[in-house]
Amino acid sequence: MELSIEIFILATLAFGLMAYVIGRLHKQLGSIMTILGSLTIFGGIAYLGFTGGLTGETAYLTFTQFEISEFGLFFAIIVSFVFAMVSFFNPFFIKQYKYPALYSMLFMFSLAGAIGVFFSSNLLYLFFFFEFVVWTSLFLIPMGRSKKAASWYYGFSAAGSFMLLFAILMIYNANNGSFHISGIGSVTGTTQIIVFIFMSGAAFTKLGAFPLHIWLPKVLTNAPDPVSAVFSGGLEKLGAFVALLAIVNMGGIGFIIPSIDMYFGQMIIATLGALTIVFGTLMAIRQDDAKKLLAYSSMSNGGYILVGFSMLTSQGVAGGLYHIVAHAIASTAAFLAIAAVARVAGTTKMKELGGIIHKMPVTYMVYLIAIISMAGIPPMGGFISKWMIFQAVIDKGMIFIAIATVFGSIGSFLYVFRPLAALFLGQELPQFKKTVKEAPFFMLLPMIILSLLSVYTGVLPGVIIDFINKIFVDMQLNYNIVMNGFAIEGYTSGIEGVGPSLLNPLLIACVFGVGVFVAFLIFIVLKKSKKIDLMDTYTAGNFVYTEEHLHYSVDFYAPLERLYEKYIHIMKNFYKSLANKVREFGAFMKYFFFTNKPEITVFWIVALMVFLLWGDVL
Amino acid sequence: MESTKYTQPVALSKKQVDRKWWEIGDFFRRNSLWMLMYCTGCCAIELPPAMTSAYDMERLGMGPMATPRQADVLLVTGYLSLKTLRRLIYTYEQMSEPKYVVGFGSCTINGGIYHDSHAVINQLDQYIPVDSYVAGCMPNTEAVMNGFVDLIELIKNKKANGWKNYHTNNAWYKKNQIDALGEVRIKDEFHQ
Amino acid sequence: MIEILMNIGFGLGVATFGFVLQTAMGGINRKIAARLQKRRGPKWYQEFIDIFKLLSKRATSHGWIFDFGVIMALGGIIGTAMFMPITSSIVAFEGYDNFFIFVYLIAVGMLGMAMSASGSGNPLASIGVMRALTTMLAYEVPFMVVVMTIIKLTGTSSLTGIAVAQQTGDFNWFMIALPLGFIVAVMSLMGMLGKKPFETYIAPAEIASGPMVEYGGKQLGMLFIMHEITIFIEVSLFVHLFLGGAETIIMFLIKYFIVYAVLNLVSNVLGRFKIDQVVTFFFKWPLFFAVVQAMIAIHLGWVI
Amino acid sequence: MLQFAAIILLMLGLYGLLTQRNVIKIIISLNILEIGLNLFIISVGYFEGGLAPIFTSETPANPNFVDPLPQALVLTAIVIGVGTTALGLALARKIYQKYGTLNLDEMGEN
Amino acid sequence: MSAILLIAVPLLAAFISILVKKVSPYLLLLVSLFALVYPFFMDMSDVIIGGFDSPIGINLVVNKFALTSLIAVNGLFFLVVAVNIAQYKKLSSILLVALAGLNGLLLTGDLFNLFVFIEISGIAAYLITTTNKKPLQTFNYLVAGTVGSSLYLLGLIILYNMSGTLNMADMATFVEGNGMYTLFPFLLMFIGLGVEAKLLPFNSWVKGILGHSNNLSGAMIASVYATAIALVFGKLLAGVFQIEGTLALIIALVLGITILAGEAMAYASTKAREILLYSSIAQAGIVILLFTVGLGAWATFFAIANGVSKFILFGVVNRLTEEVGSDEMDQLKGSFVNNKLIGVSFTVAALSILGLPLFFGFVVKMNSLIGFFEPDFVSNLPGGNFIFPIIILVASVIEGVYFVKLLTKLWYKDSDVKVNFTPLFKYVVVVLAVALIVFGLFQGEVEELVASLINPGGVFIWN
Repeated sequence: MELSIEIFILATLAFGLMAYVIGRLHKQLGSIMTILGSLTIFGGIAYLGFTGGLTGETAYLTFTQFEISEFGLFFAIIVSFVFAMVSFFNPFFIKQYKYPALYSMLFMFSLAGAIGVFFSSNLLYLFFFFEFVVWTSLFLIPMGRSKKAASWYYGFSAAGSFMLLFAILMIYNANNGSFHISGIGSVTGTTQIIVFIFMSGAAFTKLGAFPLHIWLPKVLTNAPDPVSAVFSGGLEKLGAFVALLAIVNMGGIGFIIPSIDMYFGQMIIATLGALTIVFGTLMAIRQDDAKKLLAYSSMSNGGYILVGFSMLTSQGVAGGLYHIVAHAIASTAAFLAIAAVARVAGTTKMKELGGIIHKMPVTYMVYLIAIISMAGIPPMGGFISKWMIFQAVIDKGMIFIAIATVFGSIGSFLYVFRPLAALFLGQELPQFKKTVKEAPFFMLLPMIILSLLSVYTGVLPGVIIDFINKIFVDMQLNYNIVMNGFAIEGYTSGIEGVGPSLLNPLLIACVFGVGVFVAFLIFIVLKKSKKIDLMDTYTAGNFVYTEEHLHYSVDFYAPLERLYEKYIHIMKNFYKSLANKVREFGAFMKYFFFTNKPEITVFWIVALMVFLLWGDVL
Repeated sequence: MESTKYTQPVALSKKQVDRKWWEIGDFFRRNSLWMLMYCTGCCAIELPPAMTSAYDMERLGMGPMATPRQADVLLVTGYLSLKTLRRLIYTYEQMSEPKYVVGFGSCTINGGIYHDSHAVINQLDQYIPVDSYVAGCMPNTEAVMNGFVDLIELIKNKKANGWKNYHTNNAWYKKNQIDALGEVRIKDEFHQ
Repeated sequence: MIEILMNIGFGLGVATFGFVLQTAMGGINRKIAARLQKRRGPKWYQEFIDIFKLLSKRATSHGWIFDFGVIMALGGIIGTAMFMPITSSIVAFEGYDNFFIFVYLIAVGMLGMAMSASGSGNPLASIGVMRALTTMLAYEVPFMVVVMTIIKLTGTSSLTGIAVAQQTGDFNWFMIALPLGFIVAVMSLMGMLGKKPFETYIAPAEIASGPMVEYGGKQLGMLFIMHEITIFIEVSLFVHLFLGGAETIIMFLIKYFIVYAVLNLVSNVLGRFKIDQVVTFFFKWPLFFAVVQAMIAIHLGWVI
Repeated sequence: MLQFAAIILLMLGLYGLLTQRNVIKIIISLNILEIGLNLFIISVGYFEGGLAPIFTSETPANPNFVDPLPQALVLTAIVIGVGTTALGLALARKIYQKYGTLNLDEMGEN
Repeated sequence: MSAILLIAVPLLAAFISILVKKVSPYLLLLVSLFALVYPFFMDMSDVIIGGFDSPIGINLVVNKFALTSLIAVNGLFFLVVAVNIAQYKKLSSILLVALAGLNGLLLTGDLFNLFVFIEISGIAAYLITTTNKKPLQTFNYLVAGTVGSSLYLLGLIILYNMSGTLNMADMATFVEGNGMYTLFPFLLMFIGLGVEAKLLPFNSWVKGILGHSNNLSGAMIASVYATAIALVFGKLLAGVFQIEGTLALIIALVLGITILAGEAMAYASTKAREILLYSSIAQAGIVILLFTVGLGAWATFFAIANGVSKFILFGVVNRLTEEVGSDEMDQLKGSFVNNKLIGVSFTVAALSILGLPLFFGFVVKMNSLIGFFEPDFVSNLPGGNFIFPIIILVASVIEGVYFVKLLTKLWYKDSDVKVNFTPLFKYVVVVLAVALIVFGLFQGEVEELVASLINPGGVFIWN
C-alpha cells in the first residue's frame, strides 16, 4: 500500500501534540504516547520502506518536496528505531522533569524533524527540518542536570547549521536558483571547495568531531538520561547524513595526492577524523562519570564514520555506513544500561558505584554485549564495520590514519571496560545492597532487543550489506561489496593469484560458540567449586571488612592518565577564550559608545562627515 | 604368578572410580607442589639454596606461587608469634584443598629456643595440621629437600591428609586457636 | 553441513595440537633455562603436570561472573586457535584465516579474563587487569603498523596468503625483507607473550600475580590452558608473518621452537619494567621504527 | 557671503555641543546650530538684486523674485526649533530638581 | 475617503483631547482603532495637498508598501495603546500626536514634509520617554534627535539647492544622473535618519531610554517607532539614495559594525532589558542593510516581524521588571514557571527573532538571505555579495547563544516570585505569538504578500 512520507511527519507532530495534551493531564500517559508514536512511525517507515510503499508527493506541506532515497530510508529507519527503543524509558524518567508534557512533545517533534531531514529533496527545507531538530532538542537538555549545557549546545549547533545554510545558499547561487538535492554534485570550481568546507563543518559540529566537539560531552553528560541516549544514537546520525552528502556525494575535492591516491579534501577530513578518534579515546579513558565517558566514545566513533567515508572506496564508505548501524545500536544500548543504573543508584559517577551486577545482571549482560560491539570484538556488529574501515585504510596505505584507527579500537576496549569493572563488577557497596534492584521489564525489553540486534548485525551482515549496496546504486556510486555465501569479500589487491581476504562472521560466531562449549565442558566435568563471599579475598593476611577498601574504581587507568593530564583542557579553553573575546568586544563597545554624554553622538557625526569629505573636498 | 589370561574388567563402583581418579590426581599433585612464599621465621633462609642450582627444588616440580589460592603446600619456616599465627591461620584457610603444611625447624615442633617465651607458640600442630616436619634449628638444605621428598612420599602413600583432619576435628583446632589467640579474625587490631 | 563439522573437528584438533605443542615447548624451555643456571630443571612434561594438578584441585568461586568469564576466555582463545594455519596447506578453514580475526578474538579472551578478574572482588586483580589492558594498548599499535605494511605489500590479509607469498619467492622472508619491522615485531611479541620486560601485569612481587590472584584449582588450570594456547597463537602468527610460514609440519615445529626459545632466553636475562615505562616504551622507538619501515616499504617501495 | 556666515554659526553650534558640560549651554548651542541652519536655508534662495516675492501694484512684468520656497520651509523649521528648545528647558528644570546641578559631569550615574 | 484623514483625524483628536481631559483615553483608543482599520478600505490614489501638482506641491504616496507599513505600524500602535491605556491615561494627547506623526512619516512623498513629521513624532517620542522618570537620558535623546534632524534638514536643503525639487520621485530621477555630487548630502541625511534608526555610532541614547523603559515607552520605542523609522529610512534608501564610492564604504562599515557589535554587546550584558535593546540595535542594522542592498520587499516584513517580536519581548520583560524591581537576569530567573502562557509566547517571539523554523522569523530571514544569493544579484555595498550574509549568520549565532541563556534562566530555574499579568496583555501576547506561528507555517501566502511589493522586474516598488 502507498503512503507519503509527509503523512509520517505530520503523524509524528500529531503524536507530539497529543502527548502534550495528555501529558498535561497525566504525566505517565503522556510519555506512553511517545512510545506508541515512535513505534508506529518506526514500524510504518521500516515496513513501507522495505516494500517500496513510501512515496514523496506532498499534499499538505506543499512548500517542500520529499524524495524517497535509499540512504534517506537507511538513516530514517535507524533514527526512528533508536527513538522507539529509547521512548520505552520515558515513562520511568518522566517524574524527574520540570515540564513532563513539554518533554514528551519535544521528544516527538525532534523525531519528526529528523525524518524530515532525511527525506527532503529541497535543500532549503532540509535546513528547515535541520534547524527544527536543533531547537526542539535544545529545550530537552536543561531538564537534566545543568542549564549551561543548553547554551553550549545551541552555540555549536547554530554555528553548524548556519554553515550548512551558507553552503546551501552557495549551491543555490551556483545552480542559478535551484534547491534540489542533486545540486550538491553539480557544483564545480571554488564554490565546490567552499561548499565542501562549510558542509563538512556542519557535519563535524553535528557529529561532535574534533575541532567542534566541545558541546558533545557537556550535553550528553548533563542531559536527562533518555535524551543523551537519543542524542548519541539518533541525532548524531544527522551529522553522519550531512557528512555522507558532503564527503561522498560531492566526490573528490581538490587535487589527488599520488602516493596514497586520495583527494586532498578527503585527506584533510580523514586526518581530522583520525584526530577525533585519538582525542575522543584519550579523553574517554580518563573520565570518571560513565555518561561523559560514553559521550566521548560516541565522539570517537563519529571519527570512525568520518575516516570511513573519506576513503572514497567501496570498503571505506560501506564500513562507515555499517559503523553507523553498529554504533547507533551499541551506544544506545550502553546509554540505556547506564540510565537504568542511574535511575536506581542516583548517580553515574564510578567513584560512588560498584558491584551493580549482583542486583542488575540483565543490565550487565546488555552493557557487556554493547561494549563488545563498541570495542569492535568479533561476534558483534562493531567488528565488521571496523574490519571494513581497516581494510579501506590499509588499501590506501595511509599510515598515520591506520595508527589512529588501531589506537582508537584498542583504546575503545580500554575505556568501555572501565565502567564494566568500576560500575558493575568489583565489591558490592553496602549502600546499594538495598536500594538497587533490577530494572522493570519494560526497561529491559528495549535493551534486550538492542543486544539481540547487535549480535544479529555481527553474525549475519547479509541484510545490511544488501541495503548498503542498494544505497550505492541509488547514489550512482560505482562501489559494491561482494558477498559470497555468508562471507564478506574484503580488500582485493591488484596482485594476481591472490584471492580477496574473506571474513565469514557466521563461521567466527560458530567457532567461538564451539570454543565456549568446549571450555564449558571442561568446567562442568571437573569438581564443583565452593562458593565463597566476595569479601573473602587474598589481602596478604590483613583483615579488611569495608567494601570500599576492596573496590578499585578511582583513577582506573592511572599510568595512562598521568601521561596527558596537563593537556586535556586545550580545546575547551580555546572556545572559552573565544566566547570571552566576544564578551570583551561587547563590553568595550558598550563602554565606548554608550556613555550618557550627548557629545558622543555629535562627535561621531562630525567624524563621519570629516571622513567622507576627506577624499573629495578637504 | 597371576594368570595373564585376559579377564573381563569387573564394573567398578562409583566410589572406586573416584578413588582411581584421586590416585591419578595424587600423582599430579605430588609432582607439582607449589609452595606459598610465606616466610615467617629465620628458617626461610634455607629456601633459596633449595631452589638454586645445587639442590634445585624445581626438579621435584616445586615452585614459588604468590597467593594461597594457587599454592598447595604451606612452608611454615621458623617461630610463630601470636600475630603471625593469626595471619597463618587466615592464609591456611584461604588455600585450596588438598593442601599440605611443612613445618621447618624445631620452633614448629616444640618451640625450639623460644619455647619459654610468652609471645611464641610452641607446637604448631595444635593449631593447624602439619604433614611433615624438618628438624634442626636452621635445618640443612639436604634436610629441607628430604622434608619435601618425605611429603611427596606421604602423598604417594595417601597419608598426607592433614587438611582432612582439619575438617574432621575442626572443633579441636578451633578451641586451641581461641585459647591461644582470643579470637582469630580480630576487627581492629591496631587501635586496641 | 558435514564438511563444516569436519572443519570444526579439524580446528579442534589444531587447537589441541597447539596446546600440547606449546606446553611441551614451555617445559623444554624451562629445562633449557635451568640448564643455563647449572641446575637440572623440571621434567619436560612439568607444565602438563602443573595444569592437570590444578584441574584436579577443589577450587573456590566468587559468583557466576567469575566462572562465566573464565569459560568465555578459554572459549574465545580455543575459537581463535581453530583458525590458525599450521602449515600453508594444513588449515582448518580454507581462506578464512584473516589476520584481524586473530587480533580481535584474542581481545575476547582478554575481555573474558578481565571480566572475571574484576568480578573476583580483589583490587589487585583489577589493577592487574588495568595494567594488562594498558600494556596491550602499548604493544598493539606498532605491531599493527608493521603488519599493515605486510598486508599492503602482499595484497592479502589472510595468513596462508602471506605465508605463500613469502614461500613462492615474491618476497623473501619478511624477517629479511622488512628488517626494522622485524625488530619491532619481536618487541611487540615479547609484550604479547607477557615475557619478562613487559610482565608488569602478572608481576608476582608487586600485585601478587595480577589478575590470577583469586583463581584456585580448575579456574587457574583453565587460565593456564588459555595462556598456553594464546602463546601458541601469537608465536605461530609471528612465524607465519615473518618467517614465511611452513610447507611441512617439521619446518613449522623447528621455526616455532627457535622463535620461542630465543624469546625465552632473552626474557630470562631481563628485569621487569615499571608500568609507566611499559606504557611509554612502545610509543617511542618501536613506533618510530614501525612508521619509518612502513614509509620505506609502502611509499618508496624499498623491500629487500 | 551669507552662506559662509550660516555655516560658521552651524560649526559654532556643533563646537558648543561637543565641549559644553552645562545643560543650559547645550540647549543654547543647539539653538545656535538651528539658527545657523535656518540662515543657511534662507541663503539658498537669495541672489543679488532679487525682489521680495510679494506681488504689489508696481511689481515689473516678469519680476526676478527671490525663491519663496526656502522661506516657507524656514518658518516651520523655526517653529520646530522653538518646540524642542521648550522641551529641553523643561527637562533641564527636571534634571536640576533631580540632581541638584546642571553640570553633566557632576551628575554621577551614567 | 483619501489617505489624508489618517493624519488629520489624530491631530484633530489630539486638540480635542487637550480640551476635554476626561474623554481623552477613549478618544485615543477610538482613533487608533480607526487608524488601524481605515487603510483597509481607503482608495489607493496619491493625495495632492493644496492643489499644486506633485513636483511642486506636497503629495501623499499611497501604494502597496505604504499600505503594508501603515497597517503594521498602526496595528502595533493600537496594541501598545490598548494594553497600557489604563496605566498611562494622561499621555493620550501626546500619543495621538505621535500617531499623526507616524502616519505622516509613512505616507508623505515630500522630503521636507518628511522632516516635519520626523520632528513631530520625535517630540512625541521624547515626551513618551519622560515617563521613564530619567530626565538626563531623555535629554540625551532630545539632543541626539534634534542634531540628527537638523543635519537631515541641512542635507535636504543642499539637495534642494542642486536639484530644485523636494519631491521624492522627482529627486530620484535627478539623482540618477549625477550621483557623484550627492554624496555629502546623502551622508547627512543618512546620519539624520541613522540617529532615529539606532545605527551604532549615533545610538548612544538607546541605552538610556530602553535601558530604563517602562511598559509604555519600552514597547512604543522598541517596536512601533523602530518599525516606522526602519520602513521610512528603507523607502529613502531603496528609492532616493544613490549609494556608491566612499558613502557606500561608510554605510557598509556602519551597518556591519552595528550588527556585530549589537550582538556582542547583548552577549556581554546581564540585564534583560539591555540584552533586548542591543539585540534590537542589531536587528535594526540588518533591516537597514537589507533595504540598502535592494531587498526591500523582504526587509519590510523583516522589520514587521521584528516589531511584533520586540513588542512581546519588551512588554513581558518590562512587566517582570516592574514586579521584581530589577531586570538582572538572576533576579528574573524562573519567572515563567508559574505563568506558562506568557512564557510560551515569549519563547515563540525569541525563537522567531533567532530565525528558527516554524516561525515567521525563519521565513523572513531565509528569504532575505536567499535574496543575497540570487544569481543576478549585485550588491552596491563594497565587499562582494557574500560578506554580509556571513555577518548576519555570525550575528545570529551569537544572538542564539544569549537568547538561549536567557530562556533557560527564565524557564528552568525555580523561583518564588509571583508575577501576574493583566488578562488583556496575556490575550494580546498570545494572539501575536499565534500570528507568528501561523505566518511561519503558511509560507505560500506570505510569499504572495511579498510579491505584491515587487514589480515584475524584481525591483522593490517604493513610490
